[in-house]
Amino acid sequence: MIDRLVIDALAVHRGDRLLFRALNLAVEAGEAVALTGANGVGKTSLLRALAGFIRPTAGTIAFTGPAGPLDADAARRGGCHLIGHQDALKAGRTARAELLFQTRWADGDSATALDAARRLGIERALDLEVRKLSAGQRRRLALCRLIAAPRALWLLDEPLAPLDHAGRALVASAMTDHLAGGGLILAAIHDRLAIPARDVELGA
Amino acid sequence: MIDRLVIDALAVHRGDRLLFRALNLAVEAGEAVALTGANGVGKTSLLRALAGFIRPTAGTIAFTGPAGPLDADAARRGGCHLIGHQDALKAGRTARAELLFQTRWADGDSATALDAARRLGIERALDLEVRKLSAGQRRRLALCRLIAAPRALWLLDEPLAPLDHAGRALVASAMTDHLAGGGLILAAIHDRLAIPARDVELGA
Amino acid sequence: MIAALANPHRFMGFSRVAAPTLGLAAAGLIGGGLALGLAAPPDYQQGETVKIMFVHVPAAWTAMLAYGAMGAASFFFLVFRHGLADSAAKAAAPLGATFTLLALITGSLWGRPMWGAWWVWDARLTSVLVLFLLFVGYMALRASIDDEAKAGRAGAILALVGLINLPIIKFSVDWWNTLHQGESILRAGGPLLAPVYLVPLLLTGAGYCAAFGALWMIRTRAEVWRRRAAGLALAAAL
Amino acid sequence: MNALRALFAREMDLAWGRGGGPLLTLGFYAAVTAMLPLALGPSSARLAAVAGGVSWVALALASLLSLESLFARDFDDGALDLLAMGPLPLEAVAAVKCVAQWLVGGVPLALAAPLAAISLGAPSGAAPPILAVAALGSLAFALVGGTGAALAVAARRGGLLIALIVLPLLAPPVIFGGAAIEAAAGGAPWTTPLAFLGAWTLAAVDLAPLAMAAACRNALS
Amino acid sequence: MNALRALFAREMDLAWGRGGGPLLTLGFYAAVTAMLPLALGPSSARLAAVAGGVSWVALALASLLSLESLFARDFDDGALDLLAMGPLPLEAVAAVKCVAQWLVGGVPLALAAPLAAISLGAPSGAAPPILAVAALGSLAFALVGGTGAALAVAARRGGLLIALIVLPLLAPPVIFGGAAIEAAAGGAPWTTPLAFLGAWTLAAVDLAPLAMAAACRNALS
Amino acid sequence: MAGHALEAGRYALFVWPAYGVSAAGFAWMIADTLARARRWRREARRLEKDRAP
Ligand code: HEM
Ligand SMILES: Nc1ncnc2c1ncn2[C@@H]1O[C@H](COP(=O)(O)OP(=O)(O)OP(=O)(O)O)[C@@H](O)[C@H]1O
Ligand SMILES: Nc1ncnc2c1ncn2[C@@H]1O[C@H](COP(=O)(O)OP(=O)(O)OP(=O)(O)O)[C@@H](O)[C@H]1O
Ligand SMILES: [Mg+2]
Ligand SMILES: [Mg+2]
Repeated sequence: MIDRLVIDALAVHRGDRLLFRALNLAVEAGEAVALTGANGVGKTSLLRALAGFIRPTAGTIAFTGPAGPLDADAARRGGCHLIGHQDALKAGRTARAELLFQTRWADGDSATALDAARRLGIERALDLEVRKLSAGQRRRLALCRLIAAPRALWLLDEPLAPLDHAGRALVASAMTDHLAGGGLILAAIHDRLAIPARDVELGA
Repeated sequence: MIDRLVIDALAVHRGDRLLFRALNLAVEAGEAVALTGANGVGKTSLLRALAGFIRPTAGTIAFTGPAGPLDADAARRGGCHLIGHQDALKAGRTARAELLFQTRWADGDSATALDAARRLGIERALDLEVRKLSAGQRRRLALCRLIAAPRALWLLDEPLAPLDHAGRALVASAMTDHLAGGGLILAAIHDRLAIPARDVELGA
Repeated sequence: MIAALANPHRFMGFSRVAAPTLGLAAAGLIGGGLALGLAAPPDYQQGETVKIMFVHVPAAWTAMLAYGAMGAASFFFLVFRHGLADSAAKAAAPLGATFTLLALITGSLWGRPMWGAWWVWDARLTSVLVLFLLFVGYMALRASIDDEAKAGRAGAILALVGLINLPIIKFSVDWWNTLHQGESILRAGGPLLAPVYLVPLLLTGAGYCAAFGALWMIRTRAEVWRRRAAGLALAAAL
Repeated sequence: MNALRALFAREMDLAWGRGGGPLLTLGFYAAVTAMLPLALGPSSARLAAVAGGVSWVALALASLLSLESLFARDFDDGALDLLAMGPLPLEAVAAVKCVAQWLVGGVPLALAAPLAAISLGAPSGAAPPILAVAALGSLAFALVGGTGAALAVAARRGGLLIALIVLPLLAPPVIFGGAAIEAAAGGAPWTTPLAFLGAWTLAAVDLAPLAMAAACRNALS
Repeated sequence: MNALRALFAREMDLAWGRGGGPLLTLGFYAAVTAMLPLALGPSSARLAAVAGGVSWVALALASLLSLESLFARDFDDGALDLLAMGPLPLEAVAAVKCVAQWLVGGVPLALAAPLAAISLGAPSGAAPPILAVAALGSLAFALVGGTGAALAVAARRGGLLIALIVLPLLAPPVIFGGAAIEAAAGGAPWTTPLAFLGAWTLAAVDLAPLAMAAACRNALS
Repeated sequence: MAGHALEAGRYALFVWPAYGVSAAGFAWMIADTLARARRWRREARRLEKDRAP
């Protein structure tokens, strides 16, 4: 259970290009950080570095739990959700199949999965093939695993993009509950995050 | 050259589900319409029906030019850009190659293509493989063909989604110029379109 | 040794001296070896074709050496992440492929008069062919990934898989050959090679290996410079 | 015209990326050729017997290997919309795709096929017929396979559909080609089966683009 | 455990639809074996001699089909991120993928192999060894092929590139399998080569997942 | 002696091509390698100079 994320003097390269350096940031339990910045400054790259995909050129990423520092790998495996620009859904499978897989793969169970779908208002689309879903429905489906398989740290890449106002409200309430439950949220976003959040601008 | 789009009593089905019926809408030259509506109500489907991909179940779509009614197919081929949720870019090719192809394929030429890239502020990313571009850079690249290969009717599906504020301003100015030149814009969007536009809510 | 050379600057310093030295040594060894070998009397069995041995066998030996070098460099790159090791692995591949090709061509030029066929499915021939395919696959893979770092790691993984598999391939191919008591008469010479042939063969063999060493170092140096240049160019562009 | 050239260039590029290119092809053939003796044993008589057939099979396999994503990729990333709204009809687009696939994938294979066959011990006299068969056949494979790929784009079980549609269509050219090669190897006249193959390919050239375009429209609707 | 089951179910589902799916593989296999008599002529003696070996090579080639999208699809649509962050290490994920691919693609081939061989004139006594060899071998092919596919994820090319990477690595299993089949056909003891094949496959089971996971991490980084 | 050395009898047809091919192979390797080395050393030096001032 992560209750603190500390980024210290972080520097990330893509190819030979330095995206950012000397980035310091601490996120506490119950806190949401809205990561803003121009296109291509490195928000996605930062999130992927936090999720352990990109090896930083310099600096450290530390996760601490109630019992003190955690092993980064273990912390990520059980304690972190990353939802990127893409929805990671297979067009050929039914929404239900994908939802259940994504949930179970994150150690959730089907009951909570269906609750999540109901909560995000897509239970009626569950029997359609993913390729038939609308963009917003897909995004909602992808977001379901946040609720269905609770993990402390949410790394979200423009989570609200294709959602309508109702959808944004639903996600906002889910995020609020998550924070209330001691979760951490780090979301890259270009306009407001729909919940009170600390703004951190990358490359400012 | 399209200078009027008239939608009359339009009804569209997906599978056996009726998305909307009796939709009437006329777009004049120089006018922008912001198409809003809940997720899954049928915005994308409407745009695709206008572009000629989906056959409506009822109603008519009429394009008129200065010389009176146009043949729908011809009008679409030469007179209409559709930019969907996806960017239609090949991850493995360089941004430049994709830009030039998309432009030439729409009968534009390379000079205007590069101008467009400069105008949307991605000329510096042109030599990267598309898979290395950020989401916003990709969207900018996809939008380039609007400017590089001028066509009267723009059908845009959430064009501003992954763009930063600067990017939105750039696109807004491009849209303004397009309207000033007698173009038509029909854009599905969940928040403001960044230019004065007539709001049409689908399924309201 | 290798740890020391992992530092690019030290490597550049070292190789600036070592490469030319090795090159000269190679020239001397090969020249001497060939002089002796060409002067050697024709083999009672193979006649003058035995002269091919002095360019064929060393090529074959060096080809294997080259794959070993590539695999070792790849290993160091994967484990210790030395960029220099990646440059070295990348540099070794085309050289190794060329030596392999030389072994194949000179071999079949030998085979025609000896076996009456340009090619027979003999164990050694086959394993050399497989070795060649491994080199080609490695280069093809690298060539189709344009992100230097990713290409390096992907190539290194492939090279290691190949390195692990190589002895097995050699064993299996030999075993396969004995199964079919292949039509080859590659027994000519071998261990019981008369000194008149053995000495020049060993000389040219050493010379080929030295030549590979020299070319490998220079190619690695070139790669180091290329990356430096690329970095500077990008820095200038931004 | 300009648009056509642009499309052609792009398709060549993509076909290359799907695994075309002379060097890759030669390597592939060399690998397949090396497999055979390892499985059959080095006895040259046996190898020679299957040489022609195997090089032909390898060609069929190679064409199948790279066909799957001919339309699927463009559909998944939305590029098919773009292609459908361009100045050329979808029929032309589909034809260009297949031609590019053939030029970059098929022709190198066709050129490599005789080499493979001969290196396996086929009589060198078999080279011309094998070349002719391979060149024609690879075009037929590209067109038929392309049709299957286009039909599979919309389908849930894309793969199975490809199989069901492609296999029956693919069998005749495979058979004709095999027959021609065998006839040539046996010194018999090989023009008749070749003529059959040619006729089949010609029919494919005419019909496949229509089918592909229809399938794509269906997938997009 | 729960997660593992979910992953396995998903991979089986995807394997059905992937590439040509089992049907294309089987069809290709059938076409090859059906075409061979043409290329060889009906003279059954020559045919019988190569029957086992050819069905074995055909199996090796057929198992290359539909490998390309084993990892590429998941990479393109972002699912590989998800798989990498699950409760199981990527090594396990890769292994499950290959096993599913094997169950859906390889096992049917293994079942078809004896039929093919016998229909080509192999003695019916050769069926059990061929079945055993084919079952083991197709697993080895799936694992090594998966490694090639994983390496190609980061690359601009698939298809033939994968084949070129993979085929040389397949030399040992092809040799062992071919020897076993030949021995069985000749009535000789075939357990030794089968044991070799088993050992090699076992090694592949151990090592291939490591390589695949490393390749995927590389592609994701 | 030397005369004998360059004498390959009826096998000359195979011996000298073998040596020729080997020579060609070496020539290519050496030329290509040195060309690369020169080219990239120059390039790197040039860019370093550009950056210095
Ligand atoms: C394409 C054709 C050939 C290839 C690829 C080939 C490959 C090789 C290889 C890899 C070696 C080194 C083996 C080792 O040291 O373990 C070798 C050595 C040798 N080859 Fe060949 N060979 C070919 C044709 C021939 C022919 C036709 C002959 C003579 C009739 C021949 C005679 C020898 C001899 C005498 C040696 C040195 C003996 C030894 O090192 O054990 N080779 N060849
Ligand atoms: N190999 C490479 N060489 C040079 N630059 C690269 C390479 N790979 C990625 N980049 C650059 O790194 C940046 C990656 O940015 P990233 O995707 O993290 O941006 P972002 O902040 O998420 O942008 P967006 O808001 O558009 O999503 C891009 O500017 C891209 O051009
Ligand atoms: N075969 C089908 N059967 C039933 N419903 C279908 C079928 N195909 C699509 N749909 C439904 O049709 C709708 C298509 O909506 P569309 O993509 O046009 O929505 P949208 O307004 O663009 O939504 P968003 O704002 O999320 O982009 C979705 O609700 C989808 O569930
Ligand atoms: Mg981003
Ligand atoms: Mg939509």
